[in-house]
Amino acid sequence: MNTLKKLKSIDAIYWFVAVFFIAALVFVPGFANLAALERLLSQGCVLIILACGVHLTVLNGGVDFTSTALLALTTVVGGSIMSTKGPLGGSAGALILGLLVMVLLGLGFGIINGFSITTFKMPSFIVTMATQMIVNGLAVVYTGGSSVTGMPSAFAKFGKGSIFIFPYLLIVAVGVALVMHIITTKTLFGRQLYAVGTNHKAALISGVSPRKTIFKAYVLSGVCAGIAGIVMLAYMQSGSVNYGATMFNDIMGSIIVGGTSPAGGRGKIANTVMGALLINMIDSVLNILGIPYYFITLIKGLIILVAASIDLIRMDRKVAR
Amino acid sequence: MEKVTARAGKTADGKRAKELFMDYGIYVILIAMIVFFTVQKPNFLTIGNILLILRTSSVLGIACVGMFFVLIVAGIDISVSMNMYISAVVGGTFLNNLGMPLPVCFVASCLCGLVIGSINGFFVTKVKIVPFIVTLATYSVARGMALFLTNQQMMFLDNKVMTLASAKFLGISAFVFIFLGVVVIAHIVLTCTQFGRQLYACGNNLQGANKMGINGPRTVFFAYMICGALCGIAGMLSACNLGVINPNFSQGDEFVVISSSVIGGASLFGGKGRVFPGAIIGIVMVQAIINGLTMIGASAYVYTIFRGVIIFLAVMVDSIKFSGEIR
Amino acid sequence: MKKEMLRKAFGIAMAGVMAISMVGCGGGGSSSAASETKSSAAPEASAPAEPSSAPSEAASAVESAVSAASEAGTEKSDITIGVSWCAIESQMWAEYQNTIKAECESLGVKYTESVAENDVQKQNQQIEDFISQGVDAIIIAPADGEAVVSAIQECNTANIPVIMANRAAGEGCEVYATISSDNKAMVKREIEYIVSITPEGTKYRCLELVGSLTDVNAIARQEGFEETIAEYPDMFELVSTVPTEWKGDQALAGVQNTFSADDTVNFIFSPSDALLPSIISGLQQLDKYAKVGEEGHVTLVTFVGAADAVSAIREGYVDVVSVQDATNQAKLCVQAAVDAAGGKEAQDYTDAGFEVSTQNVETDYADFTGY
Amino acid sequence: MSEIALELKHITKSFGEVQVLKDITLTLKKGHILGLVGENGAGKSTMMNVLGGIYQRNGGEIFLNGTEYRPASPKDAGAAGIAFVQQELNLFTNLSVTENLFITDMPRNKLGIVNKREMRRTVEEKLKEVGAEEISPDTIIASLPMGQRQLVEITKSIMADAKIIIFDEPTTSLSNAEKEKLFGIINKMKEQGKSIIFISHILEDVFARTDEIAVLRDGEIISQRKTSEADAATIIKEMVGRELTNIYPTCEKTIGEVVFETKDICQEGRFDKVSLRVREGEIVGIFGLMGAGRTEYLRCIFGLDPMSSGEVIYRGKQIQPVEPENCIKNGMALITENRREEGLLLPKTLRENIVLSSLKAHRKGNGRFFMNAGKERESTAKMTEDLRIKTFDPNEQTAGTLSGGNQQKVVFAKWVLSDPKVFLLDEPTKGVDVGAKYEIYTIIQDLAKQNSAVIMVSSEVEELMGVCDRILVMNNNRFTGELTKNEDYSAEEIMKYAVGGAM
Repeated sequence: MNTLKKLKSIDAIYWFVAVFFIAALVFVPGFANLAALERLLSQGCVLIILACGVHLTVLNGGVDFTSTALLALTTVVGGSIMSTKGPLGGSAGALILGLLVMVLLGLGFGIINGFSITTFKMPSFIVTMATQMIVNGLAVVYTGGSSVTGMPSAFAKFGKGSIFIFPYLLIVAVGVALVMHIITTKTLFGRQLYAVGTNHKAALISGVSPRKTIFKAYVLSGVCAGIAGIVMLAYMQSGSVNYGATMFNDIMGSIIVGGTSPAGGRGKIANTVMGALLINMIDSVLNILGIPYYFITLIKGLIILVAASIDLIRMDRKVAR
Repeated sequence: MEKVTARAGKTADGKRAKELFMDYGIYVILIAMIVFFTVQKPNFLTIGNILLILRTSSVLGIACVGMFFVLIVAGIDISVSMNMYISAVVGGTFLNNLGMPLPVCFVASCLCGLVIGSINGFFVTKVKIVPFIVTLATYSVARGMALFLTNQQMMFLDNKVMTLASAKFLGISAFVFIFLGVVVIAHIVLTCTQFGRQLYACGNNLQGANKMGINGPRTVFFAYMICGALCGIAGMLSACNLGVINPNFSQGDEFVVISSSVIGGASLFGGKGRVFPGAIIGIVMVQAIINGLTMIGASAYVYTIFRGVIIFLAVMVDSIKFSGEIR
Repeated sequence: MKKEMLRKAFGIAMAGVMAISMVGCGGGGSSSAASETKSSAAPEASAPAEPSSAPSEAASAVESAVSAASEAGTEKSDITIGVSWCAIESQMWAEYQNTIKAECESLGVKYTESVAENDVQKQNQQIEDFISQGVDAIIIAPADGEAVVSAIQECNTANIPVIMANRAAGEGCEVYATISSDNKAMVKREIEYIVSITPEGTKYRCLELVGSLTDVNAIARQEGFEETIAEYPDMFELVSTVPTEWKGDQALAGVQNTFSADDTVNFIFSPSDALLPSIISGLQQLDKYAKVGEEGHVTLVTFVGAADAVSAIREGYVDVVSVQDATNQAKLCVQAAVDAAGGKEAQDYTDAGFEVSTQNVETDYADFTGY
Repeated sequence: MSEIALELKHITKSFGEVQVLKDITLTLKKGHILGLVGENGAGKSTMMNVLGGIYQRNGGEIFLNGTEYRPASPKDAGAAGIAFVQQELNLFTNLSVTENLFITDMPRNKLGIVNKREMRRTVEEKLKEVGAEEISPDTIIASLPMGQRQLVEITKSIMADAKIIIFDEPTTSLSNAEKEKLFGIINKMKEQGKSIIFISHILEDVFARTDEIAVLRDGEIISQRKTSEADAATIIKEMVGRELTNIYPTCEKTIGEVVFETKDICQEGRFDKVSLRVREGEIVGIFGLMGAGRTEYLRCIFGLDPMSSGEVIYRGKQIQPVEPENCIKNGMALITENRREEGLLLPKTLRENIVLSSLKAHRKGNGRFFMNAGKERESTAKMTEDLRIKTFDPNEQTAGTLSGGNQQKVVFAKWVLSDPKVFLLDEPTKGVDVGAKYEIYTIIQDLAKQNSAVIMVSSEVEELMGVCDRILVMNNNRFTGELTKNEDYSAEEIMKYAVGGAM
């Protein structure tokens, strides 16, 4: 009885991931080998990091469109700095500078977003949409549209290497997710974030400043986008203004499938990570099965709908509003 | 929230000026933009060019009108672009494969859009999922369906669509008349019918509306349905305009439509916005940016940045006076 | 063949089962909302199964043809080729796709594909998924040659031969064969060709449409055009450069806006035939759509070689199109892939392409209809 | 006049397993005013919603003028001649008065175009009928003050020419003058032969204005009797099911020096140099009619609304800047009148609610970032026990599932935990049932006993007289009178200051 209760309290997303994974192992030819699993894991890293960042903004009922565009900007700027073809010739210093610049770019645009949203009270939807255009435009201006290549070999090793079947990149992604998990669950800021997301006014009157909290959420989301840029650059070994163009739906999908409420105030980072893995796995498995991509798009759309419906039903049962 | 009665003296004047600026800030930006472009290229401000901008605006303008309905009930519809795509494909199929006359094709795509809109409305009102998520999902679904129907290839439309695209009355494109017609009808529906006023009521306070005996869910449902139907018309119109439906048809247009609507005075928080002149101002402003940049021969690279900055500024001016919750 | 069908059916079924199981898990209670959603979500979830039955039927039809061919005596029946498309957004790619499919069929080779919607990251993933799928050779039509290097390296590790279709890969990886055409060089040659057939003293005031600024091929064509016209400053003057994101409506607006600003524009460069219908629509609306040599003709120069472009040339409306021989490229790709899978050497091939113009269409290319 | 307008017989209604209405049997005579009293959660709103067609009853019968009545929607109820005046105003602030009044029933032509002129004419008539002719039919609701909005709400109920009108706590947000006006209107309606159900927490009103009183407790009608035959003690007893000997707790405490002071508070268009001093351990009541500026004053000195000039001083130290976060840091606390909107995180657990304002004090060790979960649980347990919050597990139960009184206690717990020294209470017992009220008074007294300074705003004179050591009366955004406990407390005196006549 007790075990049953415990099993029931596990969030649905874990079951889906587990069931889907096992089913894929059994039924999908070519899926059940270590190399394939390693590829699967390395594919999911960028999505995990971005989803974690955007998750924070969704927690206070907002959204961050800029993060996908930042993926493009950071990879081309960072890539051009650390490239062996660049002015610094791919030295160790260039590498470090490149990484730093990428994170700072993310931070910078996070600050711009956060500032506009909290100071001018602009809806995040529009602000981040506008900054997305601007960031994408800047990336295009910076490169003229061409890709950036010639990553230093150390960086290439980092991008391709792995321990057993766990790519280094995954370790970065899990690290980011872990930090985000700790931030949301164990820290003062995390508690403030949930409070603001649940009831803006009550939080304000209880001495939690929504402005500061929301600002921090967007800054963190920006930083996550910067780190995601690094992982992307390492994974792809080239920077391109094209990155992230079609990723936003997957990011929102991960968050929603993970059971986060788009109205704010509720949702766990761990579930979002699971959501990202699930979305990634669906993509991969359907690809391997040779399903046309438009069906994959369609199926992902349906899964978002179904997941959101289920989430609402569960909430209805849990909390009598 | 409550209006503070202004005191006499200078502060009041300053305040009034500030309020005036905020109320008409969008127009200030619009005028500044027009002046800028006109100085750079005097033929920017000619009747011909203004009509051209109107014409270019008309397709997405119709979708904008639809978006107004949804925004008024405090919703949002991300799926507009893909709704346009699949409706255009359906309309195009009627035209090409079944050889139907053009009006029938318009009815077909309008119905297709209506169905997508109804699906959105169903999930928003019955299942009560946040509209952003519902429409994000239907975006994917509609896109998948459209790509499936076209087999991911270009779809050429029968040449007779050109007659509509080039049709002119009094030297003004038929498109402009269709757009203005839709705006006028929508304006009348929103301001002079009970349904229209109920839309505003639902956007202001949905629970209250339900208690008042307004069928809130049904009203909201209709808003999505109307938005869908208008997107269907916009999609087919766009297809007629281009003569072809590419696989990337209207991709990304949801952002143009939403930002134009917000610039035009609709609020993401619902209950606010006038289709006339809001929808026209909004979409014309966005299209005028592109027109102006092309006219002054700007570098291709600055287009998105410029557009982003203008949207940012326009919304900023509109938001400063906003006193609600930050989202 | 049965296995293939089973796989597809499984994929769809799995999605459906997932959707339903999600509902099942969530809706165990007695709340009315639960049953409401259950009934609503279930048909939604089963929706993909319906339309998908059509292509899988089609696929099975193809497969039965394949197996018939293999039974007829071709001995390469157990080879599977994976093709990773950047996108099937223009007629050229459609031709490419159809040819490869047909070629595979006639050679008795299994064909599987994925389309990346021009998203380089997605393409990388899809190529990697081909490795997991265990294909014998991969044909890549890259959205960005540089950006697929990482995935090709994976293929190298997995010992799967890679054939580049239409565009070359970046450095740092091993490619079995490259069947490519140089976009930039082709545009350059096309413009040179125009110069060669244009009488002295003609002044071209140009509108240049640019594809997506995030697409390397669009950039290559842009560079090719801009660099070449810079060499002939007496003949060409660039009035306006309009980004289109490969979208018809933006091309149309670009044409109209430019003519509104400057009525004297008499030259339009389109980076792809995919934009041509929209450009023509724009010109028709402006009453500028006239035949070559007629009063008010706007010189139209385009790229790719689609059927409608070629027929427009034949009718005399479009001046020049630079044609990539997609049919031939596709055939060579399949051949190279089969060779590679069979362990044979394959040859690189650069498709020089050719120009079809109003002047040579009836003489040199009378049989050419485009695709 | 004994014809029966409405009769409810054995109505039952349950949600899931919870039976909210067990046995409602009630009769309403034509031309009578029936007062309905009961604690929060007794089932009043559910009963009204059943009558209004929002919920469908599970069992029992309703007769309207002798015929069976079974409304399927609010529209049916309206058509049957039943109208509601709700506790919360159901007005659409973005629409005009006219549009609000006609929202479901606009006169229109065949094309569906509404006839604005006809609507305006009707509205003008109806507004005159309720004595609100100063309101223009075209005004947007957002620009009307609260009292006028209530009048619009009442006008709404007479629009459909209803025969039965149900007033659900209509006076909570009204000033006394407005209240009088309302009762005038109600009496007029009665004279016109309309039947009225009047739901209220304020017993005085019920006794003064009704013909009959019905008491509702736990989904059952306990009694229905003529007002003339009822007395307050019995009614209260029936409401709570036990006798209350002393409604206001008293305690021994010492009142010290002045610790909290607001000096020359100015707010653009509202306050002009308003000052106030509170001593240690003192409970100061602020009475004022609606719109007198009481709530606004509290919000202003707490930094929720802009303050153009003035000083807020605690123990000689000026609090600067006046922002909620900083005020809290300096030992201030504000309990707002609408706890659901501004006080609680409804879908969160009691623990999260209780530690919300003292999050920083619950960090780990000397660290800056991490929370100490153990300490949080400890504090929560202590608070739930101290304030007697009824919960099965404060770490699991969400605030939204609590009753009104318990919710308010959670709000108090939140502040008691963070140990502020200046409490600003805005209508702390609003919408709280009698039993819980007593407990809240006890909490307030305890705070004062622990040397806090308390400022309490209330609309109930009696409550202020029972709890406060000193009462300040506000009128037109100024303090117009001051009364000290036991010396010159008298309701008439307070009211005199409040209406501003005496000064």
